[in-house]
Amino acid sequence: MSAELLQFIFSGITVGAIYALVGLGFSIIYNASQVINFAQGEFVMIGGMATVSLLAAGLPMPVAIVLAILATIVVGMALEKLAIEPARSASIVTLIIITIGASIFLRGLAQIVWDRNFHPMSSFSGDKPINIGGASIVPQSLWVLGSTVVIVIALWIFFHRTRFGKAILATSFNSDVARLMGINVRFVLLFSFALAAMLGAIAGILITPIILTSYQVGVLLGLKGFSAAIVGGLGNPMGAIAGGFVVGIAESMTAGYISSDYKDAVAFIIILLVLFLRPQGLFGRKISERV
Amino acid sequence: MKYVTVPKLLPRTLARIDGMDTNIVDMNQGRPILKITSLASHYGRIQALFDVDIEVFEGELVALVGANGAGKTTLLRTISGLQRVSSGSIHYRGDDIGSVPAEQRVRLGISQVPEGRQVFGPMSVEDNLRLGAYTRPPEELRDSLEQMFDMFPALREMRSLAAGTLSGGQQQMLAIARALMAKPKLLLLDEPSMGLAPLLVAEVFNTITMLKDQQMTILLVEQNAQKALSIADRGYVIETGRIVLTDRGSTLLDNKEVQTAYLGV
Amino acid sequence: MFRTFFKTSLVAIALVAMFISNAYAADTIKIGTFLSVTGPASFLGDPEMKTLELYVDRINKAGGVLGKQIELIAYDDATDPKNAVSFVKRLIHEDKVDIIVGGTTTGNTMAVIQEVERAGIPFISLGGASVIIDPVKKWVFKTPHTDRLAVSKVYEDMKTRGISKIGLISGSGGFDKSCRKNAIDLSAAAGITIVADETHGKGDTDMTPQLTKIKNAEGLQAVLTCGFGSDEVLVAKNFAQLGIEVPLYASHGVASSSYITGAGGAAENVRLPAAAVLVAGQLPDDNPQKAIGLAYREEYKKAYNEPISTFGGHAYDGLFLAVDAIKRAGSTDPEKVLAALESTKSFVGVDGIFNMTATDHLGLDSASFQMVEIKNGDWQLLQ
Amino acid sequence: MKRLAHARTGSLLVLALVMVLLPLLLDNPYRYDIVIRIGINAIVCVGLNLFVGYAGQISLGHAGFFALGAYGSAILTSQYSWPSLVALPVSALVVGVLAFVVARPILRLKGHYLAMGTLGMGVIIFLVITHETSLTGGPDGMPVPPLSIAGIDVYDEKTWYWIIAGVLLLNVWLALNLVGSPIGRALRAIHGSEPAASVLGINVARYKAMVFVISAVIASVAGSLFTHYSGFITPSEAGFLHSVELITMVVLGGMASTYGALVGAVILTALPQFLAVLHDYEMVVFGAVLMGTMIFMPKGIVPSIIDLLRRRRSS
Repeated sequence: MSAELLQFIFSGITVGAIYALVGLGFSIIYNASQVINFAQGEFVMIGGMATVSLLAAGLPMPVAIVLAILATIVVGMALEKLAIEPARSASIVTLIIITIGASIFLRGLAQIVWDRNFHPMSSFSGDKPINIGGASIVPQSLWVLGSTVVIVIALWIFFHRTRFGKAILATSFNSDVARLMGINVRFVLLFSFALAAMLGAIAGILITPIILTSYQVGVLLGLKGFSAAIVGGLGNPMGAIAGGFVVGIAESMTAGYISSDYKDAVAFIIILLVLFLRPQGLFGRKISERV
Repeated sequence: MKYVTVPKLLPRTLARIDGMDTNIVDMNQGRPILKITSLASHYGRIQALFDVDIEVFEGELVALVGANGAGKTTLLRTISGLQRVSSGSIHYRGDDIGSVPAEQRVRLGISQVPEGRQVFGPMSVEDNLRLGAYTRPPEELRDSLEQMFDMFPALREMRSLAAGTLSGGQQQMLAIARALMAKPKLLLLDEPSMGLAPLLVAEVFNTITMLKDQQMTILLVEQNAQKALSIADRGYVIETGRIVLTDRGSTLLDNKEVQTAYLGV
Repeated sequence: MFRTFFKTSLVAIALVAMFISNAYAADTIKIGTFLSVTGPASFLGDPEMKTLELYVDRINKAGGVLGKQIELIAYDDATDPKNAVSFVKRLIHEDKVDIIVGGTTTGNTMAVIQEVERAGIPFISLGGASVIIDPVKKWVFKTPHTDRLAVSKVYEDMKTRGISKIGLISGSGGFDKSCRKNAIDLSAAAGITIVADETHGKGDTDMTPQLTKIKNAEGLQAVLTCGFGSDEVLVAKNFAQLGIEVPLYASHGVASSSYITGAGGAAENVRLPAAAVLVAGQLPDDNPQKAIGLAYREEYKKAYNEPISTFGGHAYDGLFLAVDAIKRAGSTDPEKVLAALESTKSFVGVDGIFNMTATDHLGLDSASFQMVEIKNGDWQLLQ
Repeated sequence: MKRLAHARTGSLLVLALVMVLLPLLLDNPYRYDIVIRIGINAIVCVGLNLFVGYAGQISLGHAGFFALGAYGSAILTSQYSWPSLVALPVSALVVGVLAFVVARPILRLKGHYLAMGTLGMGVIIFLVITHETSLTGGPDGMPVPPLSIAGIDVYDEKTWYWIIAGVLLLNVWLALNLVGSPIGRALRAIHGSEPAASVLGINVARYKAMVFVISAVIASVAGSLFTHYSGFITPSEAGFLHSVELITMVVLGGMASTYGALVGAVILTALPQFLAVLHDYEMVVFGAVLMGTMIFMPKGIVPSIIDLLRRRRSS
């Protein structure tokens, strides 16, 4: 394998892991509530911005990270309680608009609470690139990849091996029947937003050392995360992970071999092709419609 | 498409059921486990239930029969809490549970087998059963699971299969077993025979009879009025959201109007 | 009938409500601005807005201009040209401003030019590209050095170091594209060959594929990156990550301290052309820009507790050029102010010394631009 | 049916009356400008509403069609010196054909997948416009010659007002007629349930494609008008945020209500002008207003108010 190709692959999987983490949040919320949360990118932003500001306030990094994650979780739960739950019976499009409103609101809030600058954060373990086969990767990328793997495993165990995890899955399949099992569906919904917010915050914290953060960093990441979730198939968390890598690698290969101008366009063409061939995404459930 | 007979309406004279309950529930001792009083419920602006009165006593099998769209399922959903009560009351073991959320009612001992089975398709048979016992302490799970596998041996063999891959009859058994995992004091069965082949229908009714023999209190909703009334202690006939008739199961079976309207005699 | 009437009158009510706004009449000099305080260019628009607010306040406290107070009427166009046009119409027709200082990006500036020209209001743009003033438009001026100037400054420096083969990486924003175009246009004359030409999108998370291609280009001696904001930080970081050993040149789009802190060590040795204000302390004492640069730096820092960027400096110059012209014109009559602007001579600003004429609506030459290198996490003036 | 037609004429007359009286309130070009922008957005939204509100589909890519129309007119008039009145229908035709070509594959998608498909289409259009610098002027955009009618260039806001008002009125009239026709009934059936509609013998794919093409062509015409009006065009018109803005207008005003789309366009075009004075708090307030309206009026403003009035009257 040429060093060049290897470099493109490194780039693709690093970026892909970022998209995957954001996409995961979309998938989890969709699963529990059939809502596409366009404010998911803002969780990423809040996670990063909060950590940066807490660090600037002199807190040690682990404390700052935990507090930032908690703050994001609170925002996620508030979003569910104040904006999503009151509109539960609204149509898909209405709910989309509500979350778009929420994302504008949160971005507006962030630029008041913090500022409009971009902010760096030091890497967890230095910036010295690691050379593998002539290609290089920064240690923070390994943090991103490693954390993605850990999160995927943890989520898999949570959803398939714990009672509450299974209860969430059950809710996603049929929330009425889940209630008949004694599952508190409202709590599941709240929890899902908290979980998605947490994942978003973690993603935001992990990638800030690589891509910096600012109040508007969530817009593009949200869009990419949505693409990842869709390509993988909505409602399938593992699909979102796969989707993230598909989009990330498509982008880096296009930038490397075809045209950096049309990198994003090619990624979207791939997404469209996937959807034309499999309208429910790569790993999505068949959409059945009631007559 | 299933062919559905739309019954002729019963004569209004029959609809007067005031004071009727008192003389047909004489066989029951003590207070009812479920007592519904002048219940009404709406879907949006459309009223689905009008002034419904129902009682179920401990250990009883009560059948609720009526045509498609008469309000049977709605009634069950108001009891299990999925459907909101607009007015009237639902008393369960003496307490008004009208405002208790559905998931809490399971803890109180009300378990519903939903219409059309609705198992969690992508999850395994065992996971479905485990979810049935969601409200109970985990340490009791193993015993209950064994109990269910004893009662429905087919499920034991298929415990790790995705529930969605089971046949209709097996799914019905799973749905019933899943509801039983909650150790209910009142079991609500919604159309358990719907869409099943005659042989399987018989099996389902055998199961229900068996549960009745074990002193389970059951409220059974059925379109198959013949079968339901024949195993029920008592029956209610519901029509366009109103209870129009109630009596012992066997009596209802003999009732001329019921026969022409629901039994195709 | 009632319902349909109701529906339509709803529309009417909404429209009427919109126009119940009160006209504010006082004898002030009205300076209008529209800046990209939010949106993708907020990085530029934010310090510009802060600078305008700070110095309008100071001028007013010092007694105003021509005995009148300045009223700053400001709008945030959110980096959307459509908003920019709308706000410019509002500034001209509703707020009736005397002069406009604003337009963070080239795109937003270009979008409003037609309106400004029709209305006949002096307009000092803060946009970067040369197309704003070339060809000359009667009412339009600008303060930032053009990207063309920046590129030729970079090419001069490359020549002194014997560099002739370069790789180009640029973003897909307006400034980036314009800078790239100038780099290509000017290359032949400067004896520079562009051996690789790559682009990246706004907000991309990784530029290593593009930089890998540049790195592998035959005979590469240096890389020029065109863009601004956090994208440039990523370019510097990925450049360092890939261990590319040739010099990295950036445009003046990175001339803010957040570039250095953002890139960490990766910005070390990056060279760029920048306004003198960035290295005001290192200028020789006889340089007229030294005092004004140091003062701006101090005052801005005191007011907002953040370091200056050269972008805020564009707004500073825009404001004071306007004030200077109004003073010399002795009125706010547009034609007179225009004439005064066009006769601006040796005006010492943050960006340089302005000498405007009817054919030069920028009035800066490359002498006002300094080549700067990032050394030990700070700007170092190259002599 | 007769009464319906009657109500339609009535509402159109009221709308026309409002349009005629409105200039009394417009005393400077800025105010005209706002109303013209409202009109242009309203034209797009009335068309988009056919697709979103009546057929029950989602599009996060209509800004792409708007921009294609705009750039079509801009390029043909400025670089090829076509008369603007020829460039406009030619652009619309090209956009219509393009929409027709992509309709089949894209409209097979449902719900959020359709949202993604249309979004992707819009983003691709945006990227092409941004990167084909020699044609489009790139990210900084390009200047556009004015609309020229019978050899006279139209710059004046007042003239533009009447042009946009006329086009909008025509557009509303067409939309109301379409909705009242058998096509409208077919669309509503599709909205209710696609399988059920096909059981009824409705060619679902064809109807969806048709309304998609119609809405795309309307967006294209609006784009052409916009580009001539503003005299300058940038790729942000094709951007994702513009698409979101358009669909938000439709949903906020009220889906499946032609006048709702109109109200949505009025509010979301005018609101930022009001909020501009809030500076830092503009985004927060805008986001909150958007959320609040959709939470408390999930069906949109016009249908919710009509519901309220109906309930009042019946009780």
